[in-house]
Amino acid sequence: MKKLIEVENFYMNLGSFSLKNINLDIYENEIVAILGKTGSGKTVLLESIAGFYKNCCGSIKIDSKKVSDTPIENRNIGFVYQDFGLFPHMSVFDNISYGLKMQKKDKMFIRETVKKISETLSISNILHQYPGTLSGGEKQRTALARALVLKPKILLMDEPFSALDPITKEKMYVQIKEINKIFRCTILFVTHDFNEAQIMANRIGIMINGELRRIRKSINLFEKYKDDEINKFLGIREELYSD
Amino acid sequence: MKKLIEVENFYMNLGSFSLKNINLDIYENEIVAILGKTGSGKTVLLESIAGFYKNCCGSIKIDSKKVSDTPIENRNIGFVYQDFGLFPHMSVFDNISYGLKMQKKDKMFIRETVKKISETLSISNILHQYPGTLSGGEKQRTALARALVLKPKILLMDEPFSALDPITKEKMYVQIKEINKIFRCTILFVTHDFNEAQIMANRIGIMINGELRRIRKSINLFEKYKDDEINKFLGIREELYSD
Amino acid sequence: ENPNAKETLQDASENLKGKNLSIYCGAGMTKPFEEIANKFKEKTKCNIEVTYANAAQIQTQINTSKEGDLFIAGSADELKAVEKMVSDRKDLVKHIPILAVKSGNPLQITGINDLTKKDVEVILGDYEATPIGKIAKKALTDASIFEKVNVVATTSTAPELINAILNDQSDAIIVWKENAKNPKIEIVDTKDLDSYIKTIPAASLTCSDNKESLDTFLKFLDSDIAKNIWSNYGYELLN
Amino acid sequence: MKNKKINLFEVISYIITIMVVIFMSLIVLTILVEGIPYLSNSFASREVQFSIKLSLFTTSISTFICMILAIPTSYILTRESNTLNKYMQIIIELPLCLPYLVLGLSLLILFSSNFGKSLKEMGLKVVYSQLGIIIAQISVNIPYAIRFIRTAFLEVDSRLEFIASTLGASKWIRFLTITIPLSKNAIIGAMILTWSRGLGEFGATLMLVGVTRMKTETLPASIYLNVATGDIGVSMASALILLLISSISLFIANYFTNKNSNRNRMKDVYTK
Amino acid sequence: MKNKKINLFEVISYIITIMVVIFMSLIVLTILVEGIPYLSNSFASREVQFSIKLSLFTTSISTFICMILAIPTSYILTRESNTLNKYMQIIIELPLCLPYLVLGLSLLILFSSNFGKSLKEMGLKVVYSQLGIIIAQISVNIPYAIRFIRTAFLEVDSRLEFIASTLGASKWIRFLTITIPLSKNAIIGAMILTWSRGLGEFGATLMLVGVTRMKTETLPASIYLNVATGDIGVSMASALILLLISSISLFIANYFTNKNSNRNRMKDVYTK
Ligand SMILES: Nc1ncnc2c1ncn2[C@@H]1O[C@H](COP(=O)(O)OP(=O)(O)OP(=O)(O)O)[C@@H](O)[C@H]1O
Ligand SMILES: Nc1ncnc2c1ncn2[C@@H]1O[C@H](COP(=O)(O)OP(=O)(O)OP(=O)(O)O)[C@@H](O)[C@H]1O
Ligand code: MOO
Ligand SMILES: [Mg+2]
Ligand SMILES: [Mg+2]
Repeated sequence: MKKLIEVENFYMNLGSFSLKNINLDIYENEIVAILGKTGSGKTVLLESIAGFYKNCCGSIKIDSKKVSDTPIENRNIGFVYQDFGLFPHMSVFDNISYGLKMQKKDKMFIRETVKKISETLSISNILHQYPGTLSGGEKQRTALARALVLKPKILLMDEPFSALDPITKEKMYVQIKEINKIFRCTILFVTHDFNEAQIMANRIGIMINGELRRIRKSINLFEKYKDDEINKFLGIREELYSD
Repeated sequence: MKKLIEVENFYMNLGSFSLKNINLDIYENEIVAILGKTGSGKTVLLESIAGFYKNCCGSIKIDSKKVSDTPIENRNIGFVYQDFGLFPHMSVFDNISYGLKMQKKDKMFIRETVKKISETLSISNILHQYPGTLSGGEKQRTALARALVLKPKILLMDEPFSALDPITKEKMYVQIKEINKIFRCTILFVTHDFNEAQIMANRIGIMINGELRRIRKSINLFEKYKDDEINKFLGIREELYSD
Repeated sequence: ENPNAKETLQDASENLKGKNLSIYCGAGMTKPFEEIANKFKEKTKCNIEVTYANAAQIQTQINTSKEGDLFIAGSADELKAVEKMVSDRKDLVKHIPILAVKSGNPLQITGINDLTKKDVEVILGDYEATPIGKIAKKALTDASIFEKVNVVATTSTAPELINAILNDQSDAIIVWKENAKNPKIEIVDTKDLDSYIKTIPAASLTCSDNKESLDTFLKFLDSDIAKNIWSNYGYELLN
Repeated sequence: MKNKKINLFEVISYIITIMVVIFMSLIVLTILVEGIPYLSNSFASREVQFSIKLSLFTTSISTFICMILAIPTSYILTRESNTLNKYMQIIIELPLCLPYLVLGLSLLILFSSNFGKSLKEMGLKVVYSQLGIIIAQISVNIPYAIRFIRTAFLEVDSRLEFIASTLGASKWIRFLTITIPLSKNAIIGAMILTWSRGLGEFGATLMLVGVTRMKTETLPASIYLNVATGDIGVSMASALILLLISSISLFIANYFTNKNSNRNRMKDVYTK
Repeated sequence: MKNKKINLFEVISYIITIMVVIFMSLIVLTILVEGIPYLSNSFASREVQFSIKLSLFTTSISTFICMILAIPTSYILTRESNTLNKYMQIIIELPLCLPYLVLGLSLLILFSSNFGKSLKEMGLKVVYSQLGIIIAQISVNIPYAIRFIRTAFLEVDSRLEFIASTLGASKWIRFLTITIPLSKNAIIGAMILTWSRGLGEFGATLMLVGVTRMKTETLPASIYLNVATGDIGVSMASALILLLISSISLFIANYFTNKNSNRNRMKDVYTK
């Protein structure tokens, strides 16, 4: 399989926090989840991969090309932000169709596409509203729709289902998996829900204190680690595995 | 027991959405959780109880007094917003100490109190940072700290643990329960996590489409309802209870 | 010499201490008048205050505020607007309009009739709003050449006319003599404008409530001290 | 106790507001009282009609050019805050403190220099021409406009711009679709200031262009001439016309400036 | 293709910025060239020293008063958007379009009226006095200041104010701790405008106060007199002094205005 994202010896310093020596390869069409304590650097990692920061060392390549060499608008990365980052001056419809308009798609096509995705994400009734009036879950799905509608090659999602109720969440799992399959979209996402990570991802990485300590196949997530901090984080108790 | 919050025949209209005929009594020192699909009106309900809206009918009383008759600053309600609502121009320390400063507490006391609460919520290392630099979970805990530090009589929390990892979450559960016990603080909170609701709350309400359909003791949450929408929402399958 | 004036001053030096006198003066005459006022103040200890502005503003100020004792105007014509407020008038010095060109007189302009020459661009004061513009218009009209002169612009104050020459925007202007004290400007030696010479009047105002200081000052204006100051600044004394 | 404090603050604020409004009304009223008797005559005068047209014409153009200059300049000045930019900012804003007389004088000297002469040969006559009026208005207004718009651009969340880029927007498009709409109120504010000051500008124009009747006579210039000839009433009538034009534009501008209350939940909120 | 577009936009913006900077530099340079030979003489002159002091004095006071008036007024005007407020806004901003001459004239009429006379009897002499300078500066600047601050207040998230209240802040305190700090840049901007225009104001002052040497002679007034007597060099030296004062204040203001990059993560971000 082809390596789509390659992070090598990556370091990033942000005030008192730093990402340390990140190494991560993600293959085409894979889904990878990142787990980790709050403040451990998950968001910063995702943003770094999207090429958000400039003062960093090490290399991040997408499709064997350095991210920073491609202008942002040509990177073809969908990003769902933890705090949504919706455009406050645009209706939900305009938020979702923003990327399509950039691609100069024709109006009919845009309307159809937005309609389809918003039905999929059950937000067709709020298309005319402005982000300021939305509920948390509605904002989150709008942010999802805005990223998904472009069928990006790479989808980076930062806790994309955190504001959803269990039923809606489950629907989303199915949808995202489908998108992953149909559009051959590679997904890297952050979550706090171990169950979610296992359901969705092929592999799961664990971040602790700015280090990406371990990446494992999902099914092996709860097998005991040599790293006690990880065991503790995952709630794997010493005694259970004590021999 | 004394009724602390009394919501009677409450209606609220917000564009295309409306809260319909809400009736809810919350007793002193109780913890009540609200569950509900995304967009069902949980946030609007919480905001209404805090007296956020003016065009509504029905009555909301706190301590037998109409909310709208008390100036906001004297209501003694702590509110943890779903999107945190931190003051962007103040450091975490200043955000947390804001309410204490309003009460004209002396500096030493403020410093001590903030120190204690931030240790409890494991955010003492970020006190000098500004909200814009925080991670999602750090923001959430800052918002929590800002509300808790005032030891309000009533604490309204909108998905207060959604951005936290399981370990931190569990710590929070313990802390909040303690606060509830020690300061005799009445708590109403929204969550999407059934487990969380059951662990934390004495009673659980379920919102569907702007109606507060049912309030039950936590332990009875998963007993079958007459209302099929609720059964569906909670994932209680027909067959299981089919006789 | 006017011995009377001197005596009055010496008598007054005690009397006017703590007395007030407020005077409006056209901004164009700031320099000589400032000196005159200072001399007066020095001698009499009178609390004299001179407000400078252009004539139009002074007129408006007098008519509106109805305050002040004396108005020194650029020409008698400027008193028309404040007619009702003037109780008395006294002529001070000549105010002489001249024809000015760039130094060296590159276009060989020798009189106002040369202004009709091709390529001569002229800038004048506004024909209604400025006294110097009125004079210019009248002079050119009397010579029946007003229509033939290429007037490229009109300005609303005298100093702007000077700026026009200094900045090469105009080949000739008609302006007050005292304005043209600048090495880059040459006064055309012609008698064409002699019949339009005005006098600078000092107009006592009806609203004056400092009669004593005013009278003393008016006498002082007749003194040689005052006259010398005027002529030092290029104004010609009345015969 | 606390309740009293609230009231005190509100009451004081209201009193101040009313004082300001009364003061401004008095100014406007004075003009009304003095100007109304002469108004119909003024409207009928060919000279006044000319100056209305010239004022509207020059001000529209100068406002347009100001915006064209101010918006990209503010963009450049806010995108990066290096030392060069800081110095550029200060240079741009320095002329703010200049009396318009001096500004006009500098312009006159500038456009009378060889540079100005070559412009003139190219057919761009600035001094004593209508073009000069436009240039004077631009010079007077550009520092304001830039300060106003720059302040607004500073407040725009650069993350939203980054996000727009990840969605495929080039810098230019993202500027048009994110930065500008989010600064809408300030841009309208800057336009209103530029427009109003352009209408009223006069100090710099007088120095650079003079007043030639029916050629470079804007409304303020006409007012000046009328004051100079002692026709206060007529000049107040012209001022009244300016006020009329201005109030129409303020109505239009305020229509676009108000808070978009349908964009958030706050419209229904107690702020008491 | 797209890459080219980016470059084009940036390049055009840069060109415009540089054009504006050059234009403004030329104005400043003109003053420098013309004024420097006379500068040392000017500084030595008692009259100039007096006018520097008077300018600084009157401008400081008028800026202060402007802020005291503009901030609460903007607060009242933005808190509710009822019809009354809309009309009050328009009345306040109407005088924006007035030539300063007219503004000065209205003030002169106003303060020469019975109202003005009774003020004078109370010891508040406005016409021909230093107090008049302050009043003129305030009248000129207050509409700007209000427009500027009002725009900023409109952008403040009212939810944050509500939240501050739930934490126990009275309206007044929440205004001081939330609304004002969040509008900081705009308030500084308004101060700078008011201060700069106050320093340069002259049109309205001349009408209301005239120029009396060593009594009501501000720097711009001194410039006016020197221009009127043909001493361009001396007046440019005074203008240079104004520029000096202004550049110092701009340095100070810009120091406080820049983006607080330590308050968000964007400082390290690619915006290329
Ligand atoms: N500019 C900055 N200055 C100082 N610290 C910063 C800055 N930016 C980020 N940080 C710190 O970096 C750490 C990592 O942040 P990040 O957002 O990646 O956490 P996270 O793993 O996404 O956490 P969460 O699950 O809570 O969202 C945080 O502790 C944050 O405070
Ligand atoms: N001003 C408004 N105009 C129109 N609809 C509104 C407005 N304000 C809120 N709504 C709608 O009200 C509904 C309820 O919102 P609310 O925030 O209470 O949902 P919620 O139950 O908290 O959902 P979540 O779990 O996603 O946060 C949403 O569908 C929202 O779109
Ligand atoms: O300012 Mo004057 O009175 O025209 O010389
Ligand atoms: Mg995060
Ligand atoms: Mg909600």
